[in-house]
Amino acid sequence: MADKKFRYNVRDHAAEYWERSPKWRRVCLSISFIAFFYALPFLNNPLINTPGSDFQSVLFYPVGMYVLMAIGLNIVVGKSGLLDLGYVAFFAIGAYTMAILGTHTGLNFWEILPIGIALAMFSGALLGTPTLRLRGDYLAIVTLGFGEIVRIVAVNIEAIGGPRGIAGIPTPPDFFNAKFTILDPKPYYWVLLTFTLLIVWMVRRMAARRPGRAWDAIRQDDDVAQLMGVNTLKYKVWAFVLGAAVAGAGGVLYASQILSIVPDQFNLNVSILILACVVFGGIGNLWGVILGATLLAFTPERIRFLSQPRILVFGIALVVMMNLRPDGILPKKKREHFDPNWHTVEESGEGEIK
Amino acid sequence: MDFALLRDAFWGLTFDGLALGAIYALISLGYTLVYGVLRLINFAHSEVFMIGTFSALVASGIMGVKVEDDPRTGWKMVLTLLVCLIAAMLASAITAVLVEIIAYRRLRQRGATKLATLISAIGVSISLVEAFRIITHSLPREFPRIMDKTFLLSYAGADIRNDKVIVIVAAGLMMFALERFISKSRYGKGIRAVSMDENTATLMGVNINKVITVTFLAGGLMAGAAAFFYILVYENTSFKVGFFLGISAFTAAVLGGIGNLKGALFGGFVLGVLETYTSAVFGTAWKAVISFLILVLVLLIKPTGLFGESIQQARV
Amino acid sequence: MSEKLLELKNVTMKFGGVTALNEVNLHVNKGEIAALIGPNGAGKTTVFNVVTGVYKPTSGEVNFVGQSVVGKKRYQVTKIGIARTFQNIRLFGESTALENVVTGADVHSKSGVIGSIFGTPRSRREEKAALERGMELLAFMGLKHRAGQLGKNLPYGDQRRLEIARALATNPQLLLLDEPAAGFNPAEKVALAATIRKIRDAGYTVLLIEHDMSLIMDISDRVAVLDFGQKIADDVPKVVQNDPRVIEAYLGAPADAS
Amino acid sequence: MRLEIKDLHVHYGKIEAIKGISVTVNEGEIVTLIGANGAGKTTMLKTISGLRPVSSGQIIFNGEDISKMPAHKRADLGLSQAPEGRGIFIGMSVLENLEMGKYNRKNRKAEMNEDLEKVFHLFPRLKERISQVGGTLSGGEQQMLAIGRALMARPKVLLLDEPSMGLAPLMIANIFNIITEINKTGTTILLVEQNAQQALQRAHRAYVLEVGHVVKEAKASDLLNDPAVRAAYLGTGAH
Amino acid sequence: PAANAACSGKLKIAYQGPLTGPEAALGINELNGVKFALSKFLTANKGANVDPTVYEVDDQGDPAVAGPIAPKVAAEECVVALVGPAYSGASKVSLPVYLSAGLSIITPSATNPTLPTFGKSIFHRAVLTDDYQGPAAARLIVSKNKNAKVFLVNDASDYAVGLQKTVDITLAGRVVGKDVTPTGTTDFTATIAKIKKSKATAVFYSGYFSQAAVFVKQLRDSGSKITFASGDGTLDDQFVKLARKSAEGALLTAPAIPFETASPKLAKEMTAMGMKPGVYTTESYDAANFFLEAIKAGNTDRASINKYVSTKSSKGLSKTLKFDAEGEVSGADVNGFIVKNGKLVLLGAIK
Ligand SMILES: Nc1ncnc2c1ncn2[C@@H]1O[C@H](COP(=O)(O)OP(=O)(O)OP(=O)(O)O)[C@@H](O)[C@H]1O
Ligand SMILES: Nc1ncnc2c1ncn2[C@@H]1O[C@H](COP(=O)(O)OP(=O)(O)OP(=O)(O)O)[C@@H](O)[C@H]1O
Ligand SMILES: [Mg+2]
Ligand SMILES: [Mg+2]
Repeated sequence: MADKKFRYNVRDHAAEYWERSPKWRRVCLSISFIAFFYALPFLNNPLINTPGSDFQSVLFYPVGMYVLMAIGLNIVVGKSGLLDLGYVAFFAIGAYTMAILGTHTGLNFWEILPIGIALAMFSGALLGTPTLRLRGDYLAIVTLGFGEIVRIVAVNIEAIGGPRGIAGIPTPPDFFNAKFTILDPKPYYWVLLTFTLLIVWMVRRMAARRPGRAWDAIRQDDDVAQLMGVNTLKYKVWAFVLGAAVAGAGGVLYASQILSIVPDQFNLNVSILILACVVFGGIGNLWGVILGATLLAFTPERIRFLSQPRILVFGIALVVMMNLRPDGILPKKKREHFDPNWHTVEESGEGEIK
Repeated sequence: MDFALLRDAFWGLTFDGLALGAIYALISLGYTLVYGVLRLINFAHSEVFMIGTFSALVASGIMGVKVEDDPRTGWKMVLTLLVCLIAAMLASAITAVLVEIIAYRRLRQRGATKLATLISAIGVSISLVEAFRIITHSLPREFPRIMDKTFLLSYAGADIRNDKVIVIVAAGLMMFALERFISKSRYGKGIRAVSMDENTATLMGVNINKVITVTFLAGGLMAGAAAFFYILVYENTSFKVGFFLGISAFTAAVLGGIGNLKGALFGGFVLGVLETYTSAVFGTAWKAVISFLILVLVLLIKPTGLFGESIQQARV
Repeated sequence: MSEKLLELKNVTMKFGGVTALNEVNLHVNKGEIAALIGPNGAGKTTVFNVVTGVYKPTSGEVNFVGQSVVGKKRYQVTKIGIARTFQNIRLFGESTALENVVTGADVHSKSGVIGSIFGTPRSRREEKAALERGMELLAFMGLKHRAGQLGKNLPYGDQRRLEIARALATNPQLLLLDEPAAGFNPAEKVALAATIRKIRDAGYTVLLIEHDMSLIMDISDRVAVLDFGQKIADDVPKVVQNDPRVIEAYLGAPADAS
Repeated sequence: MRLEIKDLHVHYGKIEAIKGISVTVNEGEIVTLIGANGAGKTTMLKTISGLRPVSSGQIIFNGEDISKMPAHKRADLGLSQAPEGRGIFIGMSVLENLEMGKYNRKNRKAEMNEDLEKVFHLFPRLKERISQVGGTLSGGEQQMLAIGRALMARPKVLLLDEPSMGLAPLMIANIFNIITEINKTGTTILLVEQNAQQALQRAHRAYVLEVGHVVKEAKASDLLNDPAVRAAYLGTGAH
Repeated sequence: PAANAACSGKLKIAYQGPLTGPEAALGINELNGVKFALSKFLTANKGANVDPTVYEVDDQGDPAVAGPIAPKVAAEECVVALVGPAYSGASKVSLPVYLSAGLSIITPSATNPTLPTFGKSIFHRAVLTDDYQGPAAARLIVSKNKNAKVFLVNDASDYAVGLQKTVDITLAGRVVGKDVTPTGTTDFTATIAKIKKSKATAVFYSGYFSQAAVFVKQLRDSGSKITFASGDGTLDDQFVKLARKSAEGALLTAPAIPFETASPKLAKEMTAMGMKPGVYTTESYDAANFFLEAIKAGNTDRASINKYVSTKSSKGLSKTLKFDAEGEVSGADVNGFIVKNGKLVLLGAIK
């Protein structure tokens, strides 16, 4: 009990500190925060190192990639409350776009990126428009099925490599001094980090504005949201499409780093893991989701020394943690605001309306 | 596309599809029961089934059956089959109840969200699969042939095989028994009450924990039966057996209208037959795709599945 | 003077065997406070549901400023100017009071997802306007000090008032209130009556369902009475109050004029 | 069946909603709790029926301390509540909802029809709607159903939370008559009401609650004439 | 990199493949082969320059997982050779990294023909690619059944599709039908109906043993008596165990031979150590031995070990390992097997 209070206090204090800070301090804090993440690959700390795998690579995949996708899925599941069990499909669509166009056309990574995102968004809309009318768990099975279908189609179509997938995907062209090769994951990580920051920025803007409110309303009470004038289907499709865009972007980047992809990589487990990241971290809370994804991606790498029971331990940890913190590590806990200005007007209907 | 095959082998495909569907139906009952009370997909249910198959295996060993033996006959066979069936049902039921206690109960009592519980159940599922993988050295296991497989009769090109007849009939009977139990005992009402409003249900004197335990227990028993029948027909199992069957069974539950017992039974049979037909017409590789598209079609026309009651929402 | 804002013509609403509304003719004039009363299950809430697009009437017409609302989506109905509250409070409990109201105020924003991501001038303008409107309405309903509190944590009375604020935020021409005083004590009812009057005076038209007769008599310009889905009276309060059919079906004893 | 609440404290998280309340309901009495919104009336009833845990204090029912007993067992002892917000099982028919009221009673069959008849007699509307699902009933119909369902359990102590809410005037009068009638047949009643006028007329004794405390305890008829109470809870213009 | 003094006496041989997750069975078979080779070597060569434990690399058979581990393996200076990766997908991701680190690899089971382009000089393969096995399998079927009409089934895996393709090409006009039964298929009713309708006299199943066993059982239980043939993925004692009587008469091909057949004595020894031989155990055993021989010959750094395995040869249990310029094993035969009385019986090299 005592430590629970303590935890919340830390969070609230941090948030309050942030709110009270003048602009210059916020800028400084943000810059040092961001700089830290760009410098992360150079950090050689035994605590966070991964003895069985390459730390710099781990930062790109799985950690960075999971974080990105978890943020994307959080728009769908966390913000608008739609259970999507086939999120990997959009990741696959991005990756296959990169792979097919990269090997068959002269287009480079930067040119393919928007195409991949657009295709992912398009398929999001295509899937979402008819099915988002379904409620709750019916949507879950439909999305689960969609995720599997994308994989099965990739396996069954010889023209895109069938089960052998596609190899020889080109790396992005050099960017100033940064060379993209499979031997050096750092530039990829930086690109990924930049994507992520961009998306965090976008999501935060949306969340605080009209779309965020619409999603909040839809998640809490779809019927009433409609009656308050929210075009719920439109906003649900938007959530789906934006989530798809994020995963699509991730897929394009991922394919260009790993250089060869096979359909089996895009299986149900990935969707479930990303969902676990979202819930584990604290559904609906951006920072929680980021933390959750980091932990869930990082832990199996960190405990590689366990060898055989590695995944077993991971599963048990998942159960234990959910039991201990059902709302996630950093729960979405809406803080109630008290603005002293709000008390200035005398109460009981003194205000006027037009 | 090979519609001619469907035409020529129609009755055979239908019969075999029904046998597969019977197993789906029994598993999907577990999904539907748990969904019916908690409004949650029990992700660990596929592992409840998996454990049932291994228990039947162990039971056959205890009954002194060896893989290289000839099939048994007469009372000895019946006894062995029964022991295996009961072992599978018990083990699955116990697993299901434990899953509830470990993955669900605490979370529910703390008022956790559905998703948190979902992840907790996924954690249990991952752990069980991995634990069994380690125990079985990642290898599949074979189930001895206890009962000789013979063709009872041939009708219009369909070979009616004894084991599959048993599966279809037994699934129907079990389903019937379950339906009777749920509708005649107080539990059926308790389950529905808890699913609609836990607080009011307790006020009516419903012991929520007990009702939920009974639900998991019943789902587990059915999954155990499914496990036994599965292993009787297909004669092998592995740690990953639950995964593929689980998805199909869950799809069946949704197709029939999740939360509805008759729907699960019906959905199971329909999906079994559907998968067999689509495999014949479009090739087995496409069966999942086609079955899924049909599911979506059904849901778009009838958003709550074939038998589903309309989702109950307080009116505005 | 009496321009008809809302008009129901021969509206019938059947649910299986239940006829909730039977050939109901009803109208609301612009600028008035109209009341809808009747025994439990008479079909009052159903009228609201038909008007706001929750149900599609089995037959009949529902016109709002000359255009039919039948077949319109719920959010479209809100856009053209009808807003409502709910008999069983339906707030967004996990959102703050201010967010609840601003969600309503968003109806008339044009900027969507893209606009808010890139912070287009229009989106900023609309955002600011919506927030201001929200605060204004909270103040109007006496809820300004609650702005930052979550809907579910508000006291009961404030929840009811917040629902009204949220509905007003959609800038409706017609405001539908479903038992806004339920669960209020006499003092609160008096205050609510004053508020509703103020709403009307600010130019809104109100259609009100209520079981508290003193409140109805106090503020309504016209009272329609439903019984078993049929309209049995429609007149000024004084007349309705003394209508024997109304007394028999609804009031019980002749209500004493206060 | 005496119900005795001693120095009860109840929390919602960090907020203390009930701050040391003692209330006694003697066998055969109607006791009413009145008080402004948020005073803690509903919380009291929820705590007595077991929906909210007790932070400290005792709830003694028939000599037995039930403050730690799970809610469903309290129901078995004969405590029955018609909850605020009605708690209708929205997907169950009217009949099924009523049957739920008898969930744990032995020889339910025999009693069932008898009790159903009683409820239908009190609320003929419910009989008309016997197979309609609870979720589609009108607000007032749901209220009748909630009360009817609580009666089905043949409670020893009946907890009613604003039973008149959402009911039409005729029905309100009816409800209070019913309360008196049930009480006459031996059921002890703890009644929470905003309609203090009626409640005080029907009750034997009353408690006035203010933000988690009892500020007044008296015979109901005395409170009815207490000017402070009249001003605060009966509305100045009320009769 | 040059030999590192710190590694003296502790040279490591790595194994990479799926050791956890659903694909783990195959990886564990292979790991056991490597472990067994190492322990035999250490008992025979006391005080050898080699770390007694295998450096285990678990990629779960998933390219995504392999991504971050390969650089770490490459950076482990004392790892001088690697047996694996087991799967082609994971290989494509890992090989470029190992190439740049000069780490020599011999894969016991990745059969995708394009792999040499990824691994170039450091790539070696201890199995024949599908290009060899497929035609041999086709010939075996025809030799047993002159007028064979063949139905092809694969399990949609990378390996199976590749193998089936080469079988298909060689059989040309004899193929009367095809079906794909993805991993996890439990009910083969429709496929069997198709086979019956096609009037095929033989079926070639391309995939792994566990599903092959389920398939052949259902085929036999349906009353069909046509020839069943399959490739090296099925060549495992487990197949016979799982399918029992239904496996009788099954024709299997492999560029290798099961461990038990190759050396019953070693197989027993291995089982006694608590390790069960299975598919590809022989290949990984041979691969590990080749590396160990290189070390024994005094090579202690990656470059010289790579040079050794690229140029010299090693007499293995399955075949003599001698790699051509592409890193492919050359001059090996594809063997045919038949299941008789519950045993895998070697038919000899398929001509
Ligand atoms: N969706 C529905 N399905 C079936 N019956 C319905 C439905 N909605 C309303 N009804 C029935 O129609 C009748 C009118 O209901 P309505 O909610 O309009 O009553 P009301 O006048 O608002 O009553 P109250 O004062 O009790 O709220 C009721 O008898 C109710 O049971
Ligand atoms: N779920 C809850 N979480 C937090 N606080 C709550 C909760 N429910 C009630 N409270 C608080 O507890 C106090 C007592 O509430 P309660 O509902 O018991 O009041 P009441 O007397 O029944 O009021 P009303 O007349 O509005 O029904 C109030 O301050 C309320 O805000
Ligand atoms: Mg109503
Ligand atoms: Mg209350």
